Amino acid sequence: MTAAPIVDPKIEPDGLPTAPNRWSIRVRVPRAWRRPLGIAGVAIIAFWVLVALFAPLLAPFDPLAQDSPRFLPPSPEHWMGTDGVGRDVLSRVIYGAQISLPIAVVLVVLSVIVGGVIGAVAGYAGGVVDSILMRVVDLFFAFPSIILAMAIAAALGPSLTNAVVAIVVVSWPSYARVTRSLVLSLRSTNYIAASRLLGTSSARALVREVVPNVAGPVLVLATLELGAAVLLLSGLSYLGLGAVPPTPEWGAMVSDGARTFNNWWIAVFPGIAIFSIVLAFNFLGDALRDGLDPRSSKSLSDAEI
Amino acid sequence: MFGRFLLKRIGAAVLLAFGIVVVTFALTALLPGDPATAQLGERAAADPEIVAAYMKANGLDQPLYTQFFIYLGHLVQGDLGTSLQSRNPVLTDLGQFGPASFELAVTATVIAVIVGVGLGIVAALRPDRPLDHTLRVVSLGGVSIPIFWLSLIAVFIFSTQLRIFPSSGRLNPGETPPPHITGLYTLDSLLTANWATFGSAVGHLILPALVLAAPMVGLLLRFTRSSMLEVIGNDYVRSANAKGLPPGLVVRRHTLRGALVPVITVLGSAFASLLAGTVLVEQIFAWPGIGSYAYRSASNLDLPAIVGVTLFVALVFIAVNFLVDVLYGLIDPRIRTS
Amino acid sequence: STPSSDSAGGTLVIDKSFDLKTADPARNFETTGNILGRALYDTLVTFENGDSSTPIPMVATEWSGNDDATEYTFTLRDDITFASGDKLTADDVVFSLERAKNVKGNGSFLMAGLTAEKVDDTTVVITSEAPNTAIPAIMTSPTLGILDSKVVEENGGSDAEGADTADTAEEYLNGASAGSGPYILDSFDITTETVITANPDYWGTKPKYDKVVLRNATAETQSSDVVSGTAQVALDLGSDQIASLEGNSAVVISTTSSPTIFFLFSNADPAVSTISSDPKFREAVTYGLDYDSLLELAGDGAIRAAGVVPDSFLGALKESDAIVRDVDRAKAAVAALGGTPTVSLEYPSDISSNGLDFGPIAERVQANLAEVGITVNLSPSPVATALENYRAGTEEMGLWLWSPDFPDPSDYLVFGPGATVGLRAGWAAGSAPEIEDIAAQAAVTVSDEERAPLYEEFQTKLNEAGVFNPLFQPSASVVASSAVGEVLYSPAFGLDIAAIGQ
Amino acid sequence: MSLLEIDDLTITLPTTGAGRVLVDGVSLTVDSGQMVGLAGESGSGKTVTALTALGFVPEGATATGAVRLDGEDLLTMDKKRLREVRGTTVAMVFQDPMTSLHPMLSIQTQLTEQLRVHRNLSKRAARARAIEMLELVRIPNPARALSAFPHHFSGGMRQRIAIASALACDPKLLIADEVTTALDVTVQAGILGLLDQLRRELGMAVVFITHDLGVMNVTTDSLYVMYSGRVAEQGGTREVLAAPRHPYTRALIDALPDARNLGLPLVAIPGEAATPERRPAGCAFHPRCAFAEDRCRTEVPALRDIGGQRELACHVDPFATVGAVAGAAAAASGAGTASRAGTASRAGAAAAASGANVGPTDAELYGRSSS
Amino acid sequence: MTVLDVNDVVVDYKVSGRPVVHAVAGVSLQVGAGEIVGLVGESGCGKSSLGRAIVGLEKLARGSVTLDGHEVTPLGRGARPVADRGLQMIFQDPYSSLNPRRRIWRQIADGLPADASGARSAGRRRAAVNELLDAVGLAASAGDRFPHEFSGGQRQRIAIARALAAQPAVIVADEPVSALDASTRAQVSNLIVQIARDRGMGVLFISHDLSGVRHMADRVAVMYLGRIVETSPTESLWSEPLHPYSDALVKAIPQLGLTATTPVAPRGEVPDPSSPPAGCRFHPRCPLAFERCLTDDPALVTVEGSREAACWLQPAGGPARELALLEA
Ligand SMILES: Nc1ncnc2c1ncn2[C@@H]1O[C@H](COP(=O)(O)OP(=O)(O)OP(=O)(O)O)[C@@H](O)[C@H]1O
Ligand SMILES: Nc1ncnc2c1ncn2[C@@H]1O[C@H](COP(=O)(O)OP(=O)(O)OP(=O)(O)O)[C@@H](O)[C@H]1O
Ligand SMILES: [Mg+2]
Ligand SMILES: [Mg+2]
Repeated sequence: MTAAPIVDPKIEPDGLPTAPNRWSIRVRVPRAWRRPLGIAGVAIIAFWVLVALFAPLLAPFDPLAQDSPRFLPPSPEHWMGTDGVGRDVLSRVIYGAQISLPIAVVLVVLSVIVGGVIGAVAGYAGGVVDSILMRVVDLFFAFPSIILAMAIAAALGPSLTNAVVAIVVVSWPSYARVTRSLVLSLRSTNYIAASRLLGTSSARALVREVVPNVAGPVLVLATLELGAAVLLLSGLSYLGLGAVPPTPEWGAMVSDGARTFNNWWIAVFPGIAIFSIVLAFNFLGDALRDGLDPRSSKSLSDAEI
Repeated sequence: MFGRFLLKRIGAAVLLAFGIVVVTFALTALLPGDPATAQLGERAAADPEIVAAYMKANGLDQPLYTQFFIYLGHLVQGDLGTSLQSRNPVLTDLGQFGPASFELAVTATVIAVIVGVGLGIVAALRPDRPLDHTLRVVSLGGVSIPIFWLSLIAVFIFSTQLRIFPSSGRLNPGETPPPHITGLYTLDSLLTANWATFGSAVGHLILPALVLAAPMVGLLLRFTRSSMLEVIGNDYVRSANAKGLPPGLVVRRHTLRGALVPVITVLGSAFASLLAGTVLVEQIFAWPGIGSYAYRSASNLDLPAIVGVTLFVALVFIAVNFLVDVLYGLIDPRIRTS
Repeated sequence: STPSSDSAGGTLVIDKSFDLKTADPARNFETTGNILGRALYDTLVTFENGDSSTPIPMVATEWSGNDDATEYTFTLRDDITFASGDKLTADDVVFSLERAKNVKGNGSFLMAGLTAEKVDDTTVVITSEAPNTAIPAIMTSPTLGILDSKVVEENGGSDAEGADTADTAEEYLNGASAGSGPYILDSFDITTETVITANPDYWGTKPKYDKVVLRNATAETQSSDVVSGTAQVALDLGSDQIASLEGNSAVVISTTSSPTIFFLFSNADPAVSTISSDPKFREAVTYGLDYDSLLELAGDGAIRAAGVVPDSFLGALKESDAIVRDVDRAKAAVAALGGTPTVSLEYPSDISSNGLDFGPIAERVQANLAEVGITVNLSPSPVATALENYRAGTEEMGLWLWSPDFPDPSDYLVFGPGATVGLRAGWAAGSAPEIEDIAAQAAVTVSDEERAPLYEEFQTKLNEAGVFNPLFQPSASVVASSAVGEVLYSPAFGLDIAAIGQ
Repeated sequence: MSLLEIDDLTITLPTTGAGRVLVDGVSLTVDSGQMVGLAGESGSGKTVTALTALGFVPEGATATGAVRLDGEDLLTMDKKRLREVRGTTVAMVFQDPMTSLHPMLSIQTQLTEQLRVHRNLSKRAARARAIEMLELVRIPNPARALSAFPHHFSGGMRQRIAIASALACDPKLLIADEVTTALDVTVQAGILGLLDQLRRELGMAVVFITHDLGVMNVTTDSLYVMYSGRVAEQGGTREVLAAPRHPYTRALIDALPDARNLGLPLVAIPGEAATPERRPAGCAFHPRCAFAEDRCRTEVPALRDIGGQRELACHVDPFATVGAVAGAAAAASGAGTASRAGTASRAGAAAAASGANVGPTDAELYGRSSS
Repeated sequence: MTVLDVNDVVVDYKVSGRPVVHAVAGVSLQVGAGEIVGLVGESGCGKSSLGRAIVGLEKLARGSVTLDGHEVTPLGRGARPVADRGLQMIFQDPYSSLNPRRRIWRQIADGLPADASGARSAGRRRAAVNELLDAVGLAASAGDRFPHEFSGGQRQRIAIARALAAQPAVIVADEPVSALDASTRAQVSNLIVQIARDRGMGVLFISHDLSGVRHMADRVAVMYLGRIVETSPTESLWSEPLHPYSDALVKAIPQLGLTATTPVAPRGEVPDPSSPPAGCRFHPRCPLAFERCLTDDPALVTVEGSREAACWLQPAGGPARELALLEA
């Protein structure tokens, strides 16, 4: 009795509407970016990344040098004017990118790691572990984040590092929630069950089967949260709890300018910088989210608030 | 059924409140500052006798864990301690500043709901049209704008330059606040038919509320849109259309009702976080609310006030979430019965 | 509801960035409280509006001290009544002063070592343990405002020792005033606004405005308020904000120099820092600072502080005696130190004085010292946290200010080694015996002619030691709407409300 | 005049590049009281076609041809009139009873709202009518059911409520789109019985869509078999299913497990169904068809009358005569034997048991010749 | 020869605030080598729960599952014991049964037993995967792709290949074809039959489609509300069912053919599994119910030959009574 298949042996994987080959991964990700807002987002982010990388070349002045007259309005020499101690605002805005961008990334990476691990463990382990971890998450959620951040920053003294710590403390729970809900919905999927039946241990299944599936949505959330992180960071700096002078941090610069708002240029330009980069992250994140499957994007939106 | 649900909720709230007190106290243990020095003047702080008297008077001479248990003892009696700064009971302070923030947050929420949900519906009814794309940019813009910066610009344009709105406070200077009924000046002045005060209260409220509403508008717009779209694709909306119902009725009764549940969740969380997030706006608009109280307490190491505010905001958060759940039940019968 | 300001009897709105804590004069020692106290309570003596050099009569018609300045006798008016109808007598004076001493509040130090005693109904004697020529000046402090002892006692007041716990009158005094001043308290709120109304039975010149609203406003809003007419007087505008109002016909600006001194210190305690305690380092700082560029930040009307004692006080150094920048000398000092000295400079980040923030000044100091080869790391903290380090004497370098507690140079002896502020800079007693001797001598010298040179010498030596670097006295500006007219800054009380429009 | 006359309906979705033709030249008539079936694989355009009877055209698509309901063309009708027609003349029941009822509205609202809109009934009258409808679909305790919500009912009951809701305004035509697909056979039997009864009692016409040819066989009078937006074959249901003429219909039947082919491997249709995006030229079925000729690859076969009130769209018509069938079977059977060896005994038993008029060899023939 | 022995299995679901659902309420069942056993019943009667419990995905509240004489333990945290891997499962939804982020061949290779030497040569594993792909009728190149590139039927084949990788003695197939189109359904059904025959592998084929089961299964077990009410060889069940419920099921199926009649629905609705009726669980819907059925719950007994039934009308030890006659 030969094992000649009854079914049509020539059946090949069909070309579904998506590109039918192994390029698919590469083709699929940029698809989200191809949305006009996604492109705009990428472009603005790329712009700021370049600005940050080439700040020394781009900035016309030393961002710390106080050698111009104070409060010069925008002029051909100082495109964005000078501030209260005679520094060039443009140069400071340019150097500001070197601060906000990397810190936002570090922040989000830290939050993703802390929140992701806790959420994944809670979701996958379930039971008591889940209950306890989720109560902790609830606690941090109910905690008024900015008050917590203020208290931490006040306690540890204002500095960018402490602001980062403070923000991580208040932002990891949302990653924990998303990861948990994603893991929870994945945990009961049949491919995990199948994999376990084949002898995969539960820890291994978590790493091998769950993590890759959670990574996408979490990445999207992270993109959106990059914007939120920049906002929170600049907010803390605005309150004097973040960047320490003379660091050209955008929030701190707005705060400097706020006191003498009739010299509007000091506050307005760094504000535009913050707005543009946050907007870009949101554009990109939004476009990426559109590319996600509905279930993941639902867990995302549930967590985002 | 409902009683049990309520009990469970209250249990969770108590647990959460306890957790928050513990964490806040633990946090204060980290605070390097000394409340006595923070509160006492230059000369007084140099006098150990005065410092000792101050510490004793405020229970600060006890070890932290003793303070913690004393605080807990008072807490169960509804006493949140006395603010070191204002020297009022923290509860009194919260009673004063809470309504101010509440008024601001509620107004902002109402604005955001009207604008955000309204535009969200508009966008969802005509998806992928130019208007929809424009609204998407508006919504993303709303959530991206640094609120402190927006406040500054709003004050500069509307108060300093155009002088349309006052820039600070809740009433004109010297104006007597309306009798305390709810603590919301607009409502109280309306209730007592005090039109001049009402006008002034509204005038002061508009600008900060608009600024505060901006990110929420963005959030609600996006949520309403996606939630509406999801529901519009549902069979039950198709059913309603197949029944030949007028489009207005279909949107109102069928689509909106289905789409509202997720929007209410967002609204609940957004409102709760607004109360805490008013810090920056209240700061700039000199709005005497919880946010500025929290900021002052944090920077003055006013421990009872910090714990009190944190607890208060957390409880509001819990209460709002509870309210959201109740609303769910009202809207969604599946939850009501299960 | 629009406040009218043009006619007598109207409402006056004063914008002030609040540091208000209480309306109980004995417990108050903050600026806003002083402004309020000055309006609600009379003191034994006071200053002419805009002046802080010579006490003038108020409740006391005349006073005299003995030769070694340990005993001052005050003769009281007998025509003053409180709102309760009671007459103001020596009992009330003694009660108020003793109470201020015993409640152990922020201002209690004013009465430290002093005792008030009644001689008869119109005579009070104040005795001091040590010679104290500043007693009349001290008596001008609103903290020592005179309360209606009967009313206060009825409401839990006490002037006895142990009043810090026994006295419970604060709550009452936060709701009603028990004084004889030109105004009475209408409503008191430490966060938004406090309202006072004219005292109809005031014994002195009636104030022009019937109702005055002291409104809590940040410096940013004050400027637009006063232009738009929301407020008539703005008290916290810095020179940069004032600059934008220059030429605006809607406002009248009055600028004087404030007696506040901004100073820098380098900790002299080697245990705190081996760098900042090195005399070479102090020399480098002293000559490396670009005082003119710092003065520029302080704005128009600010003046260079030649020594710690402000210019309007007895014994102040002349501007020509101030240290002049000498970059070469500073660099040489740095070279002598070897390497790049790196220090951290702490300052309060969330307070401002006369509209001036510490941040830009610190940044400028940092830039100045960078020019002579010193690296300064800035370490701003909320004042609550910063004060802790400052008062504990653990700051390596600090940027702070000193406002006089009373207008007498003796208030500045605290900068000496082993004294309050000296210790904060790690300057222990015995580390500069010469200066300590001068300080001790100045403290007990009674006659002004003898005192003045002593204080000058004290300051010159302080400058030489370089532990403290007095930077400048900022300008103090009051911006008033033109309808109100010029409003003078009061160096002693901040603002004399009753004097506005007089 | 028939109740519903769809005439040369073509629905095109303009997309960049070539437009997608969802429905291509479909004509269909439904007479009063008639139950007409639409069968075909997923994506063949059954739903899109049927929905035009309610005046629904997919968002952004253009429809040409005519859809006349009671003589009025729905494609050109103004919106107001269209709304009147929906619910009163024609109504629809959807596939999934879990989602076609609004989960948050009471049964009463969902049963009465159209009555209030179309019939202007008072609340009370509408309620009485709703109770009547629930009785008609045999919901126990209708008065109580009105105040309940959909989640209180089982799937079968929900589907009956959905039918009641559709029938509230006495439509002349009911579109039933896979109304039993999500249900158990036992529940399905109940719904089919109900539909049959309603049709007889109310004289209503039904357009019945299903994949399940067994269900089709026992419910509908006439049948349209669709493939890739076109009608492949049409005629009386039992006739078509008993003696299919189109290779596609034949293949559909052969893929079904049934008494006829018991013990034999089931015969699948090779390849993938054509979609509007990828529709082969000529006869859309030709890549999957064992009988395809050159003509099939280029020329779209038109629907032609083949007698017995049946129509067929096939150039080849391989099952036109029994002789043709037998010949093809003989040619292909040799190749098929090897793989069957393992199941030969069962096949024999099945062949004996099979009494259907299409012999097992035909089925084998079909399967073999395509591989 | 029996390879899988399911003995008196009970599966409970506890949802807080609600009564416990006995989704499976004492089921015994055997599957022999190379035998295909169909498991049919209405939605919600506990078929999936039983299937999952058998392979160890659900905890057993009672009873045991024995594979080749050794008891199978439910899945814990660690890796599943090698002996238990002889039980594999294929799921209904072809879209959720493959990990969308992993290449096909890796997912299949997971199931390959470790080489004797312990060495895991990638080449050898790949070759084994290719063999499996071939066995389910897919080209070897399919291994390098991701699941989204396949249609539902192809995914089910991949799922089968993955299950085969572990060389199972028994596969529990939970409605493997009900999500597929009629024609694809045929392909996958054929494949399962062929593999079972070729490899001598037992299959528990869960389905609610009785005609599909009739085509494949050697024996059929009929489940109602958590219990098995009848087990019979396929054709006997079809031609003369022992249990009134089996009868109702068969009669409800719409048939092809000119003579086909309108299907008949059993009366009543499926009761809530959390509060099953007393006595025989089917009695409220049974046309033949009599007093005893209202109070006493009939056990599953051997009636005649290899046929079992749980009905008071079918006494233990037979002979089988024809329901049509009883009805008349
Ligand atoms: N609203 C729509 N917009 C665009 N394309 C559509 C729309 N509705 C259906 N289509 C497309 O039209 C084709 C026919 O769809 P239709 O729903 O009529 O198929 P069907 O025969 O009912 O299939 P099924 O059995 O899956 O219900 C499909 O390719 C589908 O993708
Ligand atoms: N995880 C679960 N928690 C609680 N109840 C469950 C769970 N899974 C199944 N049930 C309940 O157990 C009963 C049996 O469910 P099961 O899925 O085994 O039925 P089934 O026969 O497979 O149905 P279907 O044909 O719909 O797949 C049902 O009443 C179901 O509601
Ligand atoms: Mg369809
Ligand atoms: Mg199931």
